[in-house]
Formats: sequence, C-alpha cells, structure tokens
Amino acid sequence: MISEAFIPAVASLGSVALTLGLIIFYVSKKFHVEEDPMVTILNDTLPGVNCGACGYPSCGQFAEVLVETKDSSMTCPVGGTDLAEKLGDTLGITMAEPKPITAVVLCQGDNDTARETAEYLGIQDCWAATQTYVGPKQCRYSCVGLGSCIAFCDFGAMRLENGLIIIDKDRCTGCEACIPACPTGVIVMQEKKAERYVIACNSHDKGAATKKACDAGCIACQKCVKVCDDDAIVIENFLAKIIQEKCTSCGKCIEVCPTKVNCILLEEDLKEAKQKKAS
Amino acid sequence: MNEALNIFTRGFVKENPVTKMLLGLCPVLAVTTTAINGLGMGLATTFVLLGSNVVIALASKAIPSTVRIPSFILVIATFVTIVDLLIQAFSPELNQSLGIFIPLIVVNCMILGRAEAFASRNGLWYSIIDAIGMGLGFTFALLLLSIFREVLGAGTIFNIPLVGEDASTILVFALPPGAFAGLGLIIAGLNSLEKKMGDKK
Amino acid sequence: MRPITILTIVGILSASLLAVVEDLTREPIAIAKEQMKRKAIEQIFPFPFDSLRTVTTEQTTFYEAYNQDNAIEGIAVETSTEEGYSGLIEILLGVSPDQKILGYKVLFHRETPGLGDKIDKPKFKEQFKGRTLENTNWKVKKDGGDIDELTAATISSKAVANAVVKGLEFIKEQYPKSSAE
Amino acid sequence: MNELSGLLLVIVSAIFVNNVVFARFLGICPYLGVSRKLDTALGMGFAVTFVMTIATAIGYVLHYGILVPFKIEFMQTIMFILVIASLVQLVEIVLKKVSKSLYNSLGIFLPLITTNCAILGVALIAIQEDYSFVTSVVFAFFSAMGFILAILLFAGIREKLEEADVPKPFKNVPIGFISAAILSLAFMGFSGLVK
Amino acid sequence: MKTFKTGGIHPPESKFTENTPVELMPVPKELAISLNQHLGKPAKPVVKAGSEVKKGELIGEADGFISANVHASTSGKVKSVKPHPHPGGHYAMTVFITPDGQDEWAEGLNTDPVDWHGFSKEDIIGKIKNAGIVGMGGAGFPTNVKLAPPPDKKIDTIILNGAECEPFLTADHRLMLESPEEIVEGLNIITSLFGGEARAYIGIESNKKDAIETLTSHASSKGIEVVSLKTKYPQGAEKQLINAITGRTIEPGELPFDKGCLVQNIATAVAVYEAVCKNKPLVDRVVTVSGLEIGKPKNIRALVGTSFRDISLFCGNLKESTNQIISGGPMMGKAVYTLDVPIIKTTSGMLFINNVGIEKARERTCIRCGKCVDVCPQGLAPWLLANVAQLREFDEIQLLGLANCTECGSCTYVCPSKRELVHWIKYAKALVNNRQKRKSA
Amino acid sequence: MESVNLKVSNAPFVRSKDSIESVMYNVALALAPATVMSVYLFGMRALVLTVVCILSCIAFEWLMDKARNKPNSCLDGSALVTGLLLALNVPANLPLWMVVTGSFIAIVATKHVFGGLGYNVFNPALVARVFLLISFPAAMTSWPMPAPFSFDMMVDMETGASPLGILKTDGVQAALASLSLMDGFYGTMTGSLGETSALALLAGAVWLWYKKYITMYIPLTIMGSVFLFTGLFHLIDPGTYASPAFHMVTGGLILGAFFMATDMVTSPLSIRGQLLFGLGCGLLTAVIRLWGGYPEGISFAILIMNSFVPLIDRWDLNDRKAENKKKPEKP
Ligand SMILES: Cc1cc2nc3c(=O)[nH]c(=O)nc-3n(C[C@H](O)[C@H](O)[C@H](O)COP(=O)(O)O)c2cc1C
Ligand SMILES: Cc1cc2nc3c(=O)[nH]c(=O)nc-3n(C[C@H](O)[C@H](O)[C@H](O)COP(=O)(O)O)c2cc1C
Ligand SMILES: Cc1cc2nc3c(=O)[nH]c(=O)nc-3n(C[C@H](O)[C@H](O)[C@H](O)COP(=O)(O)O)c2cc1C
Ligand SMILES: Cc1cc2nc3c(=O)[nH]c(=O)nc-3n(C[C@H](O)[C@H](O)[C@H](O)CO)c2cc1C
Ligand code: SF4
Ligand code: SF4
Ligand code: SF4
Ligand code: SF4
Ligand code: FES
Repeated sequence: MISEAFIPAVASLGSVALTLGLIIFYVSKKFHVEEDPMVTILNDTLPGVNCGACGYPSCGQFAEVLVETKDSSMTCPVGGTDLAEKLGDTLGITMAEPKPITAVVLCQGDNDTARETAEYLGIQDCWAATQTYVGPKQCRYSCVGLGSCIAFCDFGAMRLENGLIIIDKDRCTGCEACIPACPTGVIVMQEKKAERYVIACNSHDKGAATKKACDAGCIACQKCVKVCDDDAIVIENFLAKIIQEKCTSCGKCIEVCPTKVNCILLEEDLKEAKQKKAS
Repeated sequence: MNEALNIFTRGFVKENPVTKMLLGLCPVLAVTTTAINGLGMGLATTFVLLGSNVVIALASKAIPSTVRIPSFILVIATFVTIVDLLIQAFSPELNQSLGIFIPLIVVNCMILGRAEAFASRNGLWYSIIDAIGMGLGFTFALLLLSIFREVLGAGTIFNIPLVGEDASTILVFALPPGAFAGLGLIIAGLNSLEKKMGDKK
Repeated sequence: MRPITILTIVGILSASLLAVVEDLTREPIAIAKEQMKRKAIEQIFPFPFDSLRTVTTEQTTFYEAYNQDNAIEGIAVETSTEEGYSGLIEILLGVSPDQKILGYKVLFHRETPGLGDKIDKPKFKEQFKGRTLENTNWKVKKDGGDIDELTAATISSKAVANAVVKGLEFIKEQYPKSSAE
Repeated sequence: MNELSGLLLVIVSAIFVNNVVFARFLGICPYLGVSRKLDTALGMGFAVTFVMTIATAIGYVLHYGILVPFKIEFMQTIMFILVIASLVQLVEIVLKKVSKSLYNSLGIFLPLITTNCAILGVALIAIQEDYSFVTSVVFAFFSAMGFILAILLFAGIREKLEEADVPKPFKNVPIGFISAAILSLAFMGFSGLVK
Repeated sequence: MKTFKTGGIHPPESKFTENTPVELMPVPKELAISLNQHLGKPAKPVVKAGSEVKKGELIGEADGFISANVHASTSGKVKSVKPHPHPGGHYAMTVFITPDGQDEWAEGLNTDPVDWHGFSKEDIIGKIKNAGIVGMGGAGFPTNVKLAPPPDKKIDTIILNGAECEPFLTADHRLMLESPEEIVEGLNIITSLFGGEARAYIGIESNKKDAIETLTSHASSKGIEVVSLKTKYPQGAEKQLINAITGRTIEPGELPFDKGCLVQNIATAVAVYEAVCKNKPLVDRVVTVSGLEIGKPKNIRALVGTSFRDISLFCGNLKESTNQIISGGPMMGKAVYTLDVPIIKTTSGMLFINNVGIEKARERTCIRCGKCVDVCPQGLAPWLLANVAQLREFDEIQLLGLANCTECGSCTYVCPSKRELVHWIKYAKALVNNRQKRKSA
Repeated sequence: MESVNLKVSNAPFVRSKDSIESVMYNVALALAPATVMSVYLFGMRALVLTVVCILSCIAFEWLMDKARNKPNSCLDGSALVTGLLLALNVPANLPLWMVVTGSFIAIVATKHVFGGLGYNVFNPALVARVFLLISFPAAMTSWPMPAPFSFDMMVDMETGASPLGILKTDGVQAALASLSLMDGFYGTMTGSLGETSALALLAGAVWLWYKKYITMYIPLTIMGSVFLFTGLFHLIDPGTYASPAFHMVTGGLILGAFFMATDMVTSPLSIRGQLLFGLGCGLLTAVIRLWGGYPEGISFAILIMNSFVPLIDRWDLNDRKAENKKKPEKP
C-alpha cells in the first residue's frame, strides 16, 4: 500500500520542517526581545477611542504608562468605574474611580431667546463666524450655534437644536474634546449628578445689556443669591455662579429667577422650565 | 442551539468574509467569470475550511505558540493539496479553469483567520458550524459576483445562454475591471440594503 | 525543543497523508487527463468512435480514432500559428480519412474577447466543414479567397485558416495514400 | 542579447501587462487593506518585495532540488507555504531585534504577508512558466515592483478620496473597488505589449 | 513702470470719487472713540464718565511697548466708557464724548508749523509717540515703534505707499493731490531719522497720473524718487511694494527692516509732519465714502470716533437696497453689522453696496483650475490651504505657509468655484492661534 | 434707514465674473468647430449621436443630484462638456444604446460615485470611452467612411479601419497609402467624430489658450514627446515605424492632448506636475501605439496618468512643506 512517493515525501517535508523549526528556534532565542504582555492586555481592555481625556495622546500610551508606574490615581473617564475595576484587577492594585463628569453648555440663548445681529453668510462654522464679527447672536458670550463642536465629540453626545447646542448627558463621557473646539468657551465640565443646578449663562455684560441681547440671560439681579440658604451662589462680573460643593439642590433659586430659565441643567427640567415660562 | 444558529448565519451578511471582512479576495475576483467556477471555488474553499477547522479545533492545545502559524499553515496546505488532487481526478474541467487559484486557497486569509480566531479557541462542534457558515457565506458571495459577471459579461448563466450568439454583451464584466467593479457594486448595494433594514428597525 | 518536535511531527503527518492521497488519486488523474483529451476529440468528430491512438511526432501530436472494426474513422491533429492578433493560436483539427475537415476546436488563444475570440464560435467554424486542401482557396474573402472573415477580426480569421492549412498539410504528409484516393 | 531582451519582456510583463494586482488578481487583500495611507502602502510594498524575491528563489531551489528529483511535485504547495511562513517569521524576529525603527515601520505588515497570495502565487507562476533561476528571481522582483506601483497609485487615490464627497454607500471599500476597476481598465491599454 | 514678481489681479477700479475734493465733515452729536485703534494692546482709559475734555487731550494711554495713545477728537464731556462695537467686528472699550460744539484744541496743540530740522531723533520719535500715530495704511502698527528699529538693522530704503490699489478707495489719492508739501515734509522727517544714506521713494499706481505729476514736481529737488507702479492689486501691500521698487523679497518670517526697508502710508507721513511740526495728535483722517448704495459718494475728513451712521447721513444717506456696509476697501475690508460702529485711525474707506453675489454664492467644489495659485502674490497654494483648513489639519497647514498669507483676497476674487479661500485661511489662522495659546497656557 | 437688512460675509466683497459655468461653456464653444466638422463629415447621424450623448449626460447628472440630495448642477456645463467629448470620441455609427451606456459610465460611475464635479480622479469621458472600447470592440473599431454632406442615418454605412488601425494590422506602407497628411490635417479620414480634423480642434484649442482657460504645458509636452519618441524609431527603422508627422495627425492625439488631458479636475496643478503628466501621457501613448495591442493609446495613457495625479500632488505638497520647514518662522 505504501507508494513510492511516500518515503521521499515524508522525509523531505519532515526534514524541511525540522530545519526551519531549528532555525526559527535558534534565531528566536538569539534575537529575543523582552516585551511586557501586560500592555497588550490593558490596551485591549481600554475603550480604544484615543480621545485623550486621560491626559495621554492614546489609549496605548495610557496603558504603557500605567504598566510602568502602576499609578493608581490614573483614570480613564470614558471607561468609568467598571473599567477602573477591571484595570485594577489586571494589575492587582486598586484604581481610583474617575468622577463621572459631563459637559455643560452655559447658554440658553436659542433662536427664540437670543436676539440676532446681521445675517451671517460666511463659512458656517462657529470659529469662522466669531473670527468675522461678534457672531450671529448679539450676545458675544453665547453659543454661536453653528455646531463646530459636534464633530469633535467621539460619542455622538452633541446636537444642535434651534440654534443651541444640547448635550446628551447619558452619552457624554466627559472627555473634554469639545472644550477647545468652542470659540466662545461656553462649554464647561461639571460633575455628573442626578440633580444639579447651574447658571446656564455665560454673559458678563451688565444686566441691561444682557437683557437687550437675550431673554434667557443672567441679569445679575442678586435675587438668587439672597434666596439661597446655603450661600452657594455668588455673582462675579455680572454673572451668577453656583458653587457646586455648597449647592444642596433645593431649587429655590429657580423659583425667584426673573428670567426663569437660567438655572437648569437636567434636560427634562429644561423643557419643564420652558413650559413654565411660557405659561 | 441558538448560539450555533447564530454562528452559522453570521457568515452570510453580518460577518460575510468577502463583503464585510474583505478576506480571500483574490479567488473571489479571479475565478468569478462564470457561476460554475464561482460555485466550484466556493465549495472547494469550504471543504478546506471545514477540514482545517476540525483538525485545528482538535489539535490546537498541543501546538506551542511559537510554531502555531507554520503548523496551522501546514494543516491547511495539506487539505488544499488534497482538494487539488481530488479536483484534478474528478473534475478536470474545473481544474483547468480554476488553475493556480486552487493551490492559492492555502493563503486565503479567511482560512488562517478562522483557524486563529475561532477554531483554536472553540470546541469541535462550534468550529464545524463556523466553518460551514463561513464557507457558505464565502460561496454565496462568490456566486453572487459570478452570476452578475456571467450574465452581463457573457450573456449566460451557468453556461446556459440568455441571449443570442450575436448579441453584444458588456464584455468588461468578464474581464478584470468587471470583477473589481462588480464586487464594489455588490458591497455598496449590501451597505445600503443593510442601512435600509436598520432604518426600518 | 518541543516546538520543533511538534512542527516536525505535523510536517510528517501531513506528508504521509498527502502521499497516501496522491497514491490514491494518481490513477484517476491520469484517466481524467486522458478523458479530457478524448472529450475534446469527441467534440470535433460528429460520430462516436471506439478507440484512440496517440501518435507523437517531432512536430506535433495527432490522434487516430478507430471504430469497432479497427478501421480509421478520423484523425485529429494539434496545429498552431503565431499569426493571431495577439500571437499564438492552437487548434485541434479533425479530418476524415479522406482528408476532409470534420471540425476543429480552439485549444488556446489570446485574441480580443468580442472580436477575435469568435474563431471558437460555431458560426465561424461551420464554414470549414468538408473543405480540403485542394477544394478551397485558403484566403479570406477580402483577399479573394473562400473563407468568410469575421468582421473586424480579419487577422484572427487568417490565422485560423493558416493553422488549418498547416494541419492539413501535415496530415497529407503522414497519410499520402489516403488523399490520393 | 536575446537573453537580455527576454528579461526585458519579463520585466515589462510583470510590471505592466500582467500586473499582479490588476491582471493576475494576486495580493488583493493587502492591496485593499493597507492602502489607506501612502506611507503604510509603501512599507507594505517593500516588505512584499523582500519576501517575494527570496521566497521565489528558495522555492526554485526546493522545486528543482527536491521535488522534481523525488517526483513529489504534488508537495509543491505545502513546501512553498512552509518556507514562506517560516521566512516571514524569521524576518520578523530578526527585524525586531536588529532595527526597531524598521520593525515599527514594516513589522505590522509582516504577518499579513504570510497570507498574501501574491507571494505564493508568484513563486508558483515562476515554476509554471519554466523560468530559469535568474529569470524567476527577476520576475519575482519586478512582480513586486508591479505590486508597489499598483498599491502606491491606489493609496494616492484613496488619500485623495478621503476628502471627497463620496455617496454614503460607496464610502471606503466600494469606491476603492471602483477605483481599482478603473485602474485595471486603464492598465488594459498595455495588453498586447508582450505577445 | 515697476511691479512685483508673482501673481496679482486687476479687479474693476471703480474709483468714483477720484475727482471729488476732500470735504470737511462737521462735528457729530456724539463720538465713540475706541481705545483699540491700533495693533497691539488697547490703550488704558485715563478719563471717566463726566470728565471734561479738550480737543487733542489724552483720553487713552499707550499700554505697553506696542500700543498707542488715543486723544479726544473734539472738546466736550465724557459720557461713558464701555465696550462698544468696533469696525473690526468685535467689542472694544470705547470712550463716548458728547461734543460741546466748540471743537476747541487743548493748550499747545495744533500750533503754527515750526521748523523740525533742529529736533533730535528722540524728540521726533517722542512727538510721534505722544501724538498716537499709527500706520494709516490699514494695519495700524504704532509708527514710533516702526521708526525705531533695532540698532543692528540698517534701513537704507524708505518707501511711501501711495499705491492705493484697492478698488473704490481714493483717500490717499486726494491727499496726494491736496497736501503734497506735507507728504514730502513728512517723508523728509522720516528719512532724517536714518542718516544721510537712506533713499526715499514714493510708489504710486499708474492710474493716478495727476498724483504722480504733483508729487514729482514737489519732490524733484529733495532726493525723493517718485515711482510709477503698474496698476495691479495688491501693489500697495508692503511685501509686494518693496519687491516692485527695490527688487528685494521679504522672505517668510522676515520683517521689512530685515531687508533694510521701511514702508509708510501717505497719510501716515502727513500725520508725522503734523505731529512733529504742529504738535497735532492724530484725531481725524480722510475717508472715502463710496459704493453704489450711498447717496453722494465723497472723500471726507472726519473725526476719529464718528459713527458710520453719521457719515452715511452726511453723504446723502444710504439706499434701502444696501445689504452690506464695508469698513475699508472691497478686497481687505470688513463687513460691519451695525451702523453704530465708529471710524478709527485706520479706516480709509467705507462702502455701501448691494452685494447680490453673496445671496446666491455658495461655495462649490474646487475644480483644480489653479487660478488661485497663479494670482497669489505670496506664491502659496490657496486651494490646498483651504482644503487642509477644512479638514482641520492644523499642523499640516502651518507647514504649507499659512503664516505667509497676507490675506489679500486675490485668490477668492478669481476662484470660479466661488470658494471662500481667504476666509478658510483666516479661519485656520484663528484656530492655530487658539491652539498655540492653549498650549502655552 | 434702520430697515436695511445687513449681511455679514468675508472679504473680498467683489468677485471675478469667472465661474464654473463660464469655464465649461467656453470649452464647449471651443469644441464647436470640431463638432461642426464632424457633422459635415459624417452627416446627420453624427448630430443625432452628439445630441443624445449630451442630453443623456445631463439627464444622468440631474438624476444623480436628485439621488444624492445635492443642489441641482446639471446645467453647470460640466456634464455638457463630458457628453460632447464622449460623443467626439466614438465612431459615428455607434448604436445609441451604447452611447447612453457610455454616458452612464461617465457621469454616474466615474463622476458622482467619486463625489461629483471636482472630486473625480479619472476623466469621465475617457473612462466611458475605454469602457465602450473594451466592452464593444467590434462596434468601437469599425469606423464609417467620411461622406461629406450625407444626411442618411448610416444604417449600412461602409466602414473601414482607422489609419492607426491599418498601421497596426497592415504595416506602414498600407497606412501611408490610406491617407495623405493633408487629409489628416483637414480631417477627411476615418475615425471617431472629433478626432479627424486637426485643424478644427487646434482652432478651438488656441482660442481656449488665448482666453487662459487652458495652459499649453500639458498639450505641448504630449505632442512633443510623441513626436520625439515616434521620430526616434522612425529614424531607426522607417520600414516598421511610421513617421512622427503621421502620428501627429492621426487618431485622438490632438483631441486628447488639448481637450482631455487638460481637464483640470484630473490633471496636476503645478507646472512641473503638468510637464511630468504630459511627458507620461506622451510616452505611454507612443509605446502603446508602437508595440501595444491597441492601435491608439492616448485614452489609456491619460487614464493611467490620471491615477498618478494624487502622487504628483503629494510630491508638490511635500516640497512646499519642506520649503517652509527650511525657513524657520520668526515670532
Ligand atoms: C481593441 C482591438 C482589438 C482587436 N482585436 C482583434 C482580434 O482579436 N482579431 C483581429 O483579427 N483583429 C483585431 N483587431 C484589429 C482590427 O479589428 C482590425 O481592423 C481588423 O482585424 C482588420 O480589419 P477588418 O477585419 O475590418 O478588415 C483589434 C483591434 C482593436 C482596436
Ligand atoms: C508683531 C509685529 C511686530 C512688528 N514689529 C515691527 C518692527 O519692529 N518694526 C517695523 O518696522 N515693523 C514692524 N511690524 C510691522 C509690519 O512690518 C507691518 O508694517 C505692519 O504689520 C503693517 O503692515 P500691513 O499693513 O502690510 O499689514 C510688526 C508687525 C507685527 C504684526
Ligand atoms: C493686500 C494689501 C494691500 C494693501 N494695500 C495698501 C494700499 O493700497 N495703500 C497703503 O497705504 N497700504 C496698503 N497696505 C498696507 C501696507 O502693506 C503697509 O502696511 C502700509 O503701507 C504700511 O504703512 P503704515 O504703517 O503707514 O500704514 C496693504 C496691505 C495689504 C496686505
Ligand atoms: C479644459 C477642460 C477640459 C475638459 N476635459 C474633459 C474631459 O476630457 N472629459 C470630461 O469628462 N470632462 C472634461 N471637462 C469637463 C469637467 O472638467 C469634467 O466634467 C469633470 O472632470 C467632472 O468632474 C473639461 C473641462 C475643461 C475646462
Ligand atoms: S458650543 Fe461653542 S462650538 Fe458648539 S455650537 Fe456653541 S459656540 Fe459653536
Ligand atoms: S445672555 Fe447668556 S443665555 Fe443669553 S445668549 Fe448670552 S450667554 Fe447665552
Ligand atoms: S489671500 Fe493669501 S493665499 Fe490668497 S492670494 Fe492673497 S496671499 Fe495668497
Ligand atoms: S481658483 Fe478655486 S477652483 Fe481654481 S484651483 Fe483655486 S480654489 Fe480651486
Ligand atoms: S486572497 Fe489574495 S491576498 Fe488575500
């Protein structure tokens, strides 16, 4: 049954395989390069979006540094608590948990509330508009409303509605990519909380000027400062600001605010407040 | 069982080796001038995939990582050579038209990919299903493209004439450019189909 | 050392398996090759034949087809020309014992699809049936001959005619008697 | 002289007329996969050139030194691929140690080359066409040049298309195929150059 | 006739007002004097609401090395100091003055001319600095700084820029016809700062034949050469002007003094003369008011701080169909969004137009015609810059010579696809700047 | 006065009158002499073919704009030019359904799939022509004989090979016998609609050049390199290789060099790029004509060089960058 080709076939392939095996074995010993497999493992665990929120240019870099330093205070905001746990498990240390933060747009000046300047016909981009003049809205602190920031969000958390950017808190990972994208600096980062109050206005104009430019702006009337039992509101440069550490989310400030809509963050609340104002 | 069904079906559209993962493209483009060729190539590849998946699922534990790739390749090459010999023996016409692309099944990255990514990590049963699913998905893509090209380029389907001998067919589709264009169109078509389906859901 | 052993073992196993399969398929492959040839010849002969004899000469290979009574029914000869539009054209030419053409089959060509490749289409091939070296002016109609050229592929048509003539001449050399009859 | 002009024909044929990608359909996966950026495309091209030339040379020696004398030509595929796979692995190991920078630029392509059918294909074609040793090596090298030409042109086009307003369903891969189709259409102009 | 080497265009000249003598505009009811009328840091206000001021009195003090003094343009009472729209498009701190109607100069200012030949260099520069003189050709670079280059830079060529290459504008043209003596004296003062070797030129485009003649006759005896320049935009741009007259090329990253040159606008020369010889601060300037939508196009001499509204009323009011008002020329100017903006020291023109083009112009895709490359005087590839800006690849765009673009607008002018090329370039500059700021912060 | 509605945009506020439309319609106008000549030579059928080709191109353009939700651009003239050039590139007796197929390939598969005007990498009319040539070689290579002032529709027109076809199949003598150079220059020879009359084409090209819509870098390098290359081989062996003058006036060389290689969308922007592009087109054309399977090579040559354009652009870009890197920027 054994054919005449059997012996040469087996012998030749066997010997070629053996030779090559030997060579590879020898060479891989001789040219061995040490590499930390941990980096690869961590890299696989990380989200891989390279957003830079951790302070490193890429997830890979983050992994490398983390393996090297085993610095438990390094955090990846995007991955959140789950990821911190996983990373900690892999490395055998307890990682600090990133505080969940979210972007907040400090402006309520949409197409209905903010008054217009001259019509803008240049390149439809917030930077291009502000580089040309104050922008299509009279308030020069406002969200310009041309949506330049949207493209910078890797998580699809931003959308433009009626000339104003809305941030979807559930999607926002706090990666901060949108902040440098905005020419008026109207986006800030805040801790994610179930209920949170923020003065959503960015205008440092005096009250009268603000009022002239926008129905929703903070006119620095001091009412909220007076009503707040926790001293959580201060007025700086004609703009009220809530000190998050002190704020107990009592909601009194909303009640007294004459422009009614400028203290809200939760999106549902925002709609409610608008209805309230309308009624 | 559900899991098995899932493994089996994903090779067709969602993870189709050709249109989605872009693996094993050379035979796809080269041999799809007629539907029969496409079918033959698809089935031959499926056979190799099945064989190698089975062997590798069984033997992967015994193979150390340094020589994993050469060993896998040896297994695959063995099956390819077997297929080659069988085709030569039992379908010499197919052998003639598939030509060099039969030995080249060895380097069809789909097969090594499956061996690496699936068979070496999963049990025998799932590996078999995966092989059949992927193989048929591959065959499906080949068939789609080859029918497209045969109808437009030669005016026949499975060698059965659709138009008269003198009618002008669009010859380009029988030639290399037609292969590229045809596959491009099919992928674009599947893309928009998928999007439409997604929109509906 | 384990990796090397394993690789070698895999190699040896593969080789053994292959050797066995090769052994098993050697016969069928040889038969299949023979059959391919026979099929090709069957295609150009309008009749069934019983056995086939292959003759290899210095210039080319030809085949004699015999019926049950061991009488020659047809001769098939491989002939070729370099004068196609894209060079080489190989055909298998079948003639009857009285050296009339029975038909031919194109074995190899690189002519333009849609133009020159029509030399393998029945419509063009039909006209060769029954022709002999003597009863035909082997030029294309354009040049005053008898062969209907393909539109826009005169060169391919001429080339085929040339190859056919070459084949016929060869057969005439091999079987000087039968043509004299 | 005749030898030389024969080689010249092999070269022209390998680069233009029977371009591995456009006419022979070999190495399409890396052609599509590694052609997003010019730099990486070039890296892939160099890696392919290196492996293709050496693999064809070794293949030639194996074929005429072992397979033919022992009448085991059916072992061709398995022998060749074993050689290619090992070769690739060797190159990778050595590169990693010897030149980190070269490894970084070429390294990621090397594993891909094992399953690049152009390598095996060219080695097999060289045997099929009965080329001499020198011709085989020249053929392999210039086939690789043909591959580089193809992948460079393609990468250039794809980089340009990044900026283009391509309809959604055609983005990326499909438009890549359409471009490849037009490229191979254009390369058909070379047909008949080598009879 | 001389001209610069690369690029350039020739848009329709539309100089409607070239034969209209300069008319003096009366003091308006209110003046809004911006404290940011120059390149560099805005001036610090030194008056408060309620202060009484005389004409020419300091109201804003130069704040830093590159900054300039600002003076009251008329006598009256300071109404308020607050941010106000600026012709640059943004807000700037602005001093509002309610004129008392006397238009009374403060003590010792605007005296009869004295001979400057005895003054020391420091004196002259000091007077120029005190007078708050800035480049009136457009950029508003403080003149005293420009006139005192680092000691290692030898200035051998001084050029007065009378090109006025922008369509519509005729302010410099009229000034050259009406005040040739002052111009020549101003130039002499400037030249004297650089010793005897410096050559002085006045470059004028060939479409202002009368100005060339007038100045030639006034300058002939004084070692000043009047150069006739081909009428081609942007002949008046500093780098192009230097190239046309001296053949030298200011390389990217260089300033004119690196090639021994100094360029000053015609009006700046007059201001220098007045500051040095008459002790007159820069409080007014000649402005061309033109365009098809203004009742009576004119050249006017107006006080710094006069609002666009007042000027439009003075010039026969604007038509209903006006849809754009431009501060400056049509090639480099800025569209203003309110008539409240005041003119500043660098406002050379004011156009009232009905730009039908902008209504329907939408950017189309580049057809790679290469026209923008042909006309770019700086030898850039505007289409590429715009493409890269659109892709937001700001590292890449800097390597393509972003900083060399003078924003002359020639590329946008010629583009058949109506692409906003300069705007994309400006956009990229804004973002690159911002990034650098963030990086250094 | 406050009722004025101000609009803010960016400088410059004046724009030149040039537009895509003006460029394209001028090209069409420049092609008018050749079109008229083709109708004179090939009669009504040529006119019908041209009209069908243009209309189908415009229709496909309209359809694609609709399908892609883009502003309507079917009348911007680029589809017109593409259609006209495609018509000038095919034989007068080509079946109309093939013509429409060609328009489809040009506008849909080569232009819009790549993103529309300005984004296409390959010359639409040429891709369509090559597609037709390879798909329908018989129809695309049997040229009707010129029959001045004939108004029939060419149902059974006498057809013949083009001079270059004869050169390829029957050699130099036959080719020269078939045509005098003057015929070639005036255009009374077989060929596609627009490639016959060198005179008419050159007239249009000179006008375009005078109006600065095209530059001469590309056409002249193409003509020059074909001339030199074919001339060299003619000198070596006049028996096998036709004279350069013959090559100049036959085939689509002039049409290709002056009207198709100059398509700005698909050619390089820099002068040196254009010279390189022209050289490449010229050499490839000559090589294909002298030794290739196809009698004419200009279409393939231009398409192949089209694919080099991104690389040439990249070369320019890198040089620009290198130049700027050399000069350190001062603050
Ligand atoms: C693209 C192309 C392909 C061609 N292919 C062939 C071919 O395969 N066979 C052939 O005889 N001639 C071929 N020719 C040559 C021409 O059709 C030539 O005109 C013809 O052979 C001689 O003309 P006639 O047949 O009309 O007399 C080809 C020409 C072209 C342009
Ligand atoms: C940051 C900066 C510093 C400058 N420094 C000097 C200087 O020291 N000396 C000088 O003569 N010009 C200086 N210039 C002025 C320029 O050379 C130029 O005259 C000015 O920007 C106005 O030019 P333009 O109107 O052509 O834009 C400086 C300009 C800038 C923007
Ligand atoms: C595109 C462009 C065009 C210019 N045209 C003029 C002009 O016509 N007249 C002029 O005086 N300055 C013009 N300038 C400004 C000059 O470059 C330069 O800043 C000025 O002449 C310097 O003088 P100054 O400092 O006295 O203003 C132009 C600048 C640019 C960038
Ligand atoms: C000088 C010039 C030459 C042109 N040549 C062609 C051409 O050869 N083929 C074509 O389809 N369009 C041509 N066009 C039209 C236009 O550029 C073409 O439709 C674009 O390639 C489509 O994006 C030309 C336009 C100009 C201005
Ligand atoms: S948040 Fe900032 S960037 Fe986003 S739309 Fe508003 S102004 Fe523009
Ligand atoms: S006033 Fe406040 S809320 Fe209104 S537009 Fe300005 S920043 Fe936005
Ligand atoms: S604006 Fe800038 S890029 Fe455009 S032409 Fe002028 S200098 Fe060149
Ligand atoms: S002028 Fe406009 S269309 Fe022409 S190349 Fe420049 S940007 Fe493109
Ligand atoms: S199948 Fe050829 S490279 Fe993947």
